[in-house]
Amino acid sequence: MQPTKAELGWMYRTMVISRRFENAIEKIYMEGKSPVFNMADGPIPGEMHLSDGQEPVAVGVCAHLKPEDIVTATHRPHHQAIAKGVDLKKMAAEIFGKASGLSGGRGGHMHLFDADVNFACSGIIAQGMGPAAGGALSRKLQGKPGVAVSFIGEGAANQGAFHETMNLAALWKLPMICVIEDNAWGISVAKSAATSVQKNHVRAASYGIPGHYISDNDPWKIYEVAGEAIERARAGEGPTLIEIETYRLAGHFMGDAEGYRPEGEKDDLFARDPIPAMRQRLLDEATFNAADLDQMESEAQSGVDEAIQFARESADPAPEDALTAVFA
Amino acid sequence: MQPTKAELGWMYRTMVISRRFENAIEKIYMEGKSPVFNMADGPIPGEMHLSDGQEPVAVGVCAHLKPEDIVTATHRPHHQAIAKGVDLKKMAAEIFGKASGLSGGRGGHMHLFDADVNFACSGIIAQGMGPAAGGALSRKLQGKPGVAVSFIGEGAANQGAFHETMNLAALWKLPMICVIEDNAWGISVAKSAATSVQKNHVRAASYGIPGHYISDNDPWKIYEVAGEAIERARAGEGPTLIEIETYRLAGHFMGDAEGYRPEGEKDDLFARDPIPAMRQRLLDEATFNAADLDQMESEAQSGVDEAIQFARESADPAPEDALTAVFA
Amino acid sequence: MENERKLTIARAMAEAMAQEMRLDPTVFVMGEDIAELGGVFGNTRGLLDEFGKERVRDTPISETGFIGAAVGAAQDGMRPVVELMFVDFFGVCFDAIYNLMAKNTYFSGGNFKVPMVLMTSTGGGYSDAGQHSQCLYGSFAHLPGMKVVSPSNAYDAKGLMTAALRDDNPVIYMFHKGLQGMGWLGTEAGANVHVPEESYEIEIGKAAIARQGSDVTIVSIAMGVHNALKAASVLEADGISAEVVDLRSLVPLDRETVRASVGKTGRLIVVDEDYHSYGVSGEIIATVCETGVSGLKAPPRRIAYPDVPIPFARVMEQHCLPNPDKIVAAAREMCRVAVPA
Amino acid sequence: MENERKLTIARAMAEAMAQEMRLDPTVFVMGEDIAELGGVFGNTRGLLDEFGKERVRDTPISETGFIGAAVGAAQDGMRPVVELMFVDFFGVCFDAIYNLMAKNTYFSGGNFKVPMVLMTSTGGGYSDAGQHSQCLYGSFAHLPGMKVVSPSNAYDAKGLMTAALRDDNPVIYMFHKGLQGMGWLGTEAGANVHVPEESYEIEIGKAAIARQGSDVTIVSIAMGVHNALKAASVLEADGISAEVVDLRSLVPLDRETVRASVGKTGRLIVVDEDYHSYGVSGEIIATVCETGVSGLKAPPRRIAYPDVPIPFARVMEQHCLPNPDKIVAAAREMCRVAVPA
Ligand SMILES: Cc1ncc(C[n+]2csc(CCOP(=O)(O)OP(=O)(O)O)c2C)c(N)n1
Ligand SMILES: Cc1ncc(C[n+]2csc(CCOP(=O)(O)OP(=O)(O)O)c2C)c(N)n1
Ligand SMILES: [Mg+2]
Ligand SMILES: [Mg+2]
Repeated sequence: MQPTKAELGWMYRTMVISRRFENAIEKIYMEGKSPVFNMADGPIPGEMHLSDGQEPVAVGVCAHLKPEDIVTATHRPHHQAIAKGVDLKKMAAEIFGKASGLSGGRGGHMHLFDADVNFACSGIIAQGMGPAAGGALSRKLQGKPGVAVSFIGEGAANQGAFHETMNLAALWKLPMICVIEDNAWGISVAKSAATSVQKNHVRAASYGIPGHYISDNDPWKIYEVAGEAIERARAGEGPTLIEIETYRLAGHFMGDAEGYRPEGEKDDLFARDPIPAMRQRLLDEATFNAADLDQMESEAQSGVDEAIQFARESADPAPEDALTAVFA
Repeated sequence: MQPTKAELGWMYRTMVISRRFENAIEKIYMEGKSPVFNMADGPIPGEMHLSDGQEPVAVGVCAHLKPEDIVTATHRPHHQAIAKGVDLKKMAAEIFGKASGLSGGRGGHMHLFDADVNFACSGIIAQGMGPAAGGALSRKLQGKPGVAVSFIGEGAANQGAFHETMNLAALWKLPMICVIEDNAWGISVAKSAATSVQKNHVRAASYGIPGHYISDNDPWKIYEVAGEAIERARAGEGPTLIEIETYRLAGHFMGDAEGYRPEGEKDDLFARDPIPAMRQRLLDEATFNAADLDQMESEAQSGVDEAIQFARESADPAPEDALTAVFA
Repeated sequence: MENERKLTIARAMAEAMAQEMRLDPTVFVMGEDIAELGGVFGNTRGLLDEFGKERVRDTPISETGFIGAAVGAAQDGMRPVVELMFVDFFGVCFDAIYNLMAKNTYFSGGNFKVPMVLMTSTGGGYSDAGQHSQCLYGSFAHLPGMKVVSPSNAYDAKGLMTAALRDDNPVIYMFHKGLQGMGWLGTEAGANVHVPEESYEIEIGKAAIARQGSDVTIVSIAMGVHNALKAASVLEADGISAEVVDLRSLVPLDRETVRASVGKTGRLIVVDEDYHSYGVSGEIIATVCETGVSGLKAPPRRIAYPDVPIPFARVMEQHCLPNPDKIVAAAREMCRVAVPA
Repeated sequence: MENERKLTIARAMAEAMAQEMRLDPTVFVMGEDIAELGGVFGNTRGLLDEFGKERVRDTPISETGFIGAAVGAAQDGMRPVVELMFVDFFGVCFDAIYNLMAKNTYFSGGNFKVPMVLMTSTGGGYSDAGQHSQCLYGSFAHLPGMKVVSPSNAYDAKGLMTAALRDDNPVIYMFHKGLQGMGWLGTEAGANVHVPEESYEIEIGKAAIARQGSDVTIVSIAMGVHNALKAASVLEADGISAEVVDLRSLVPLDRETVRASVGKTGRLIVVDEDYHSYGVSGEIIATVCETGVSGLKAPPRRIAYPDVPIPFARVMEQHCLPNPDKIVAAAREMCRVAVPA
């Protein structure tokens, strides 16, 4: 299974949108936070987990998904949300805590919810898994199409919810895929200091399901493996576990001094930044020419600029609206 | 690794003690509970989970354990407690809720704790696992000898605590063994309706540790496999996962009508009752003669009778002692 | 009573589920031992036969997994009913409950609904010891985003279940084992009452006056209501007229009914089988006192489970549990005092 | 002050741990990011360098596993300190906490001791939204078998930590992020106070009078104490003399100190950053009222976090949080009333 030219274009453009979006957020996040860095300050307060470098996972998987399909994401959800088609303006506004945000500023960056494209998050490690399985079960019970994808980090694969949900999904042959983004770190703890096996795809054996490992953050390979797994799920053959080697180019969250990274690791990762790498390959294989790609990039940038502007210009919620929407 | 004659004698005697103990408990449990069966009534109120048929697991494993070694058990702990050397009188008294019981009647049958032989329980599925790992870690940190064994049911292997603890134990190479008693049922739910793989020992692959499955509830085989795993753990080579096919001859708890069992299953299990089977093999292989075994059985019975008498004759706790021992 | 149709709470619950399942294909039931066995506490009996394995599903012992799954299914248009067999097990799955189920409506600004019922057994009194006898009312009611109900009788049990199943919000439905009508747990006869065959709702968030009185208000829920009613009968002989308020719902809490009753009687006793401190009893007392203390004829009292784990031994457990005698003693003391304490 | 040695709470906690680790080889520390990183909130900084990887261990993201392991290690003669990074994560591991850690002493009739400290961060105010900003004081304090403390300043932080480490019982040590002294979280300057170098204990279960007063008692804990102190300064200008009680410990709860203070002032305001209902605020009000209401000059009041999940947006979160203004307004209203309401 290979991506079509159109799909490659979408993948590249979406990666660029995600990156440009994060670049913008990163800059704005620092407004009001210098000379003293205090998370509470500035137009975007609170924690900020960037996903720079992890875009291939999001696009390689979501290239196969329709709006009806379900995604549950984590504390690091931007790239996935964008690839799943979450409204970028409302998402930006939510991250700014504005009334026009996805949930009127109640959720913030770790709680992006968009019912239109079936996208949900949890900031608690691995806790998006159960809801993904439940979404998949719902489709099975209702006889409606749709698969559910749960994205988690490699650190999350040591959380009980991972095990319970994989067993449930396998037992009930649910149309669900668990995608592990192996960025080698859970905050400051290296994968090898947290996980008793080198690669999590071997854990598929515990559930009698297929498990795959993809190295090098490779969009083509991710597209292929995810596509097969999703096809399998749509065909009623049950869940798949996929672990993908990816790169966390930023700190765990903004403000992270990253003292725990070995000397040179960051340089090495930047040298393997997946966006220039994909651009290069698209050029090398003559899928697109430079002008095409430049245009995609500038379109991406305009979309991001618009979204950011929308967010900036939107009004704050009314303070007392905090008390609404607790119940439906 | 084969059991010595002395060990076989201990194993057989201990199995018989366990069985006779449960027979006694079973009978007394029904006192005051007919014509109307109400758990709250009689000299032994509350839930009662018998372990008849599962004795080979307890003795095959505990034959290798010393008092200093740690065992954590479940809601079905009698056979394990007896094999680990928990004081039978105090244990009986605890089950009766007497002041002379292991914890003065505070714990009851699902919470047997004996610090002298490092035995503890939890009635919550799979929740003895963390404490077993912690006991093992404590020995490692203190440089003191001792392994920790966590007994769980096959149903418990689908609980998050199982996964988290196995990963932790493997990661830290702890001297711990997880023994799964596969009695085919979790209350009324068959293993196949709960577990996405046929045998849980394959789950060892998720932690990069050895996994073993033992069929037929065979005391010799259990002795051998457990012995090797415990030796490995003592040698600092880390944890092992062992699943053992065993038979739940009784209902899940007393009062269980067992309507969910397939026709004939119980007869079949009774025909494979491990106690007569072991007796037969000991005779066949001339390890012991009938007189030896008869004597063991009668000794076992006297021990049980004494313990039960002790429990019966012990005083109730003072009601207001309920308010003590919350804090050390 | 003519055409009386006394049901146990277990049967009333099952009947409400069955009726809704007939009407609404999105309702389904999941949990441990709820299919073939019909629930350890009988409240799903008959559902498997009528609705089949897809809609009545036994689960692995994976509460985090299947309660999390219920949240996802609810967000996707289903109305799951999940059972947490004993409320005491909430510790293995509370994130799915309080951080997902209870908060996703808010996190999504109302764009996702989470219409689900989590039913769970509470209560002791039959020597099931410290991990199988708790009520934990306060633990659930303290955290925002979920409704919390607990019936004291079969009529309310059916109506509350129907209302919960139709509610667009997550509802914690706590049923007390001692009221469930399962002989093997003993049962409070007063819980088995007439239940109409047709479907009806009891509004979640409305307390009931279980007995009218004028000298002292006894506020409670579930089993505590029966203890209060028994105490009220005894007190009647003393010439003390006790009003019994059955909260039925902890969230929303019907503070008005409680305040109105105490406004009338001037005396308050809270009976709570959950732990004494930082729970229901403190909340009810605060609810009354924060709107005025001058009308109180005596300091409010509470008869709650002491702050100790629940012991196995019968004599110890019974010592700790609220009971009619304790209520009677407290009411007598309070009513003897003529002027405010 | 001569020889003043102002520390942040984070450093005071780390110092107490280091001092005990030097004295007692059974003390060790486990948790996520507590070794190399020194704890996300800085409270284990320096420990890895001094005590090495065996005694200062990073864990997988497996709270059930490693908190359960701490229980087993504590039962085996160790004194583990474990960190649950945010208290909001308790839902993934509460069984290990409330059913094992808190109950095994009781279940064993005192034959097993479980001397361990579970430290965990609480509080919001910096827009970390609904799964990273809660206090959950009531959720822990409600359940028996664990002590629960929370310091408002570095002096208490060190003394409470030392006491917790020496206690033979499990202690939940809650530190408020806004008091921690981590610049990136902002910090309440009043929390950084002089801390003696030598080891000392603050008795767990004793409240402190943070400020003496005669007209109204403001009871709080952790961040709430600072809000109360700020309110007290404002009220002073109005001629209202506020006494501020810093509970320091929720379990055991120093009911005597609270009652004595309200006995003196006749007015009670409880300030609680935890959710309003079924929590700390209700308990404190009940504690006062159940021993007598006739001395009260006004109905007791509470300023607590409303019963809604914690919103992300700054304006919404700040609207919900207790603050000095809300306290001042309540105190003014209460003190204006001359006769009991
Ligand atoms: C249950 C739980 N424990 C701890 C945390 C704190 N935490 C947030 S992100 C994180 C690391 C996650 O690592 P990983 O799963 O690899 O995802 P990544 O951050 O690398 O994307 C941790 C420990 C949490 N949110 N939930
Ligand atoms: C977390 C949790 N969920 C559910 C239960 C109720 N329960 C008690 S025993 C049991 C079945 C356990 O099955 P298994 O682990 O196979 O052990 P067995 O009873 O067969 O010995 C269940 C579901 C529990 N005690 N704890
Ligand atoms: Mg990671
Ligand atoms: Mg079993």
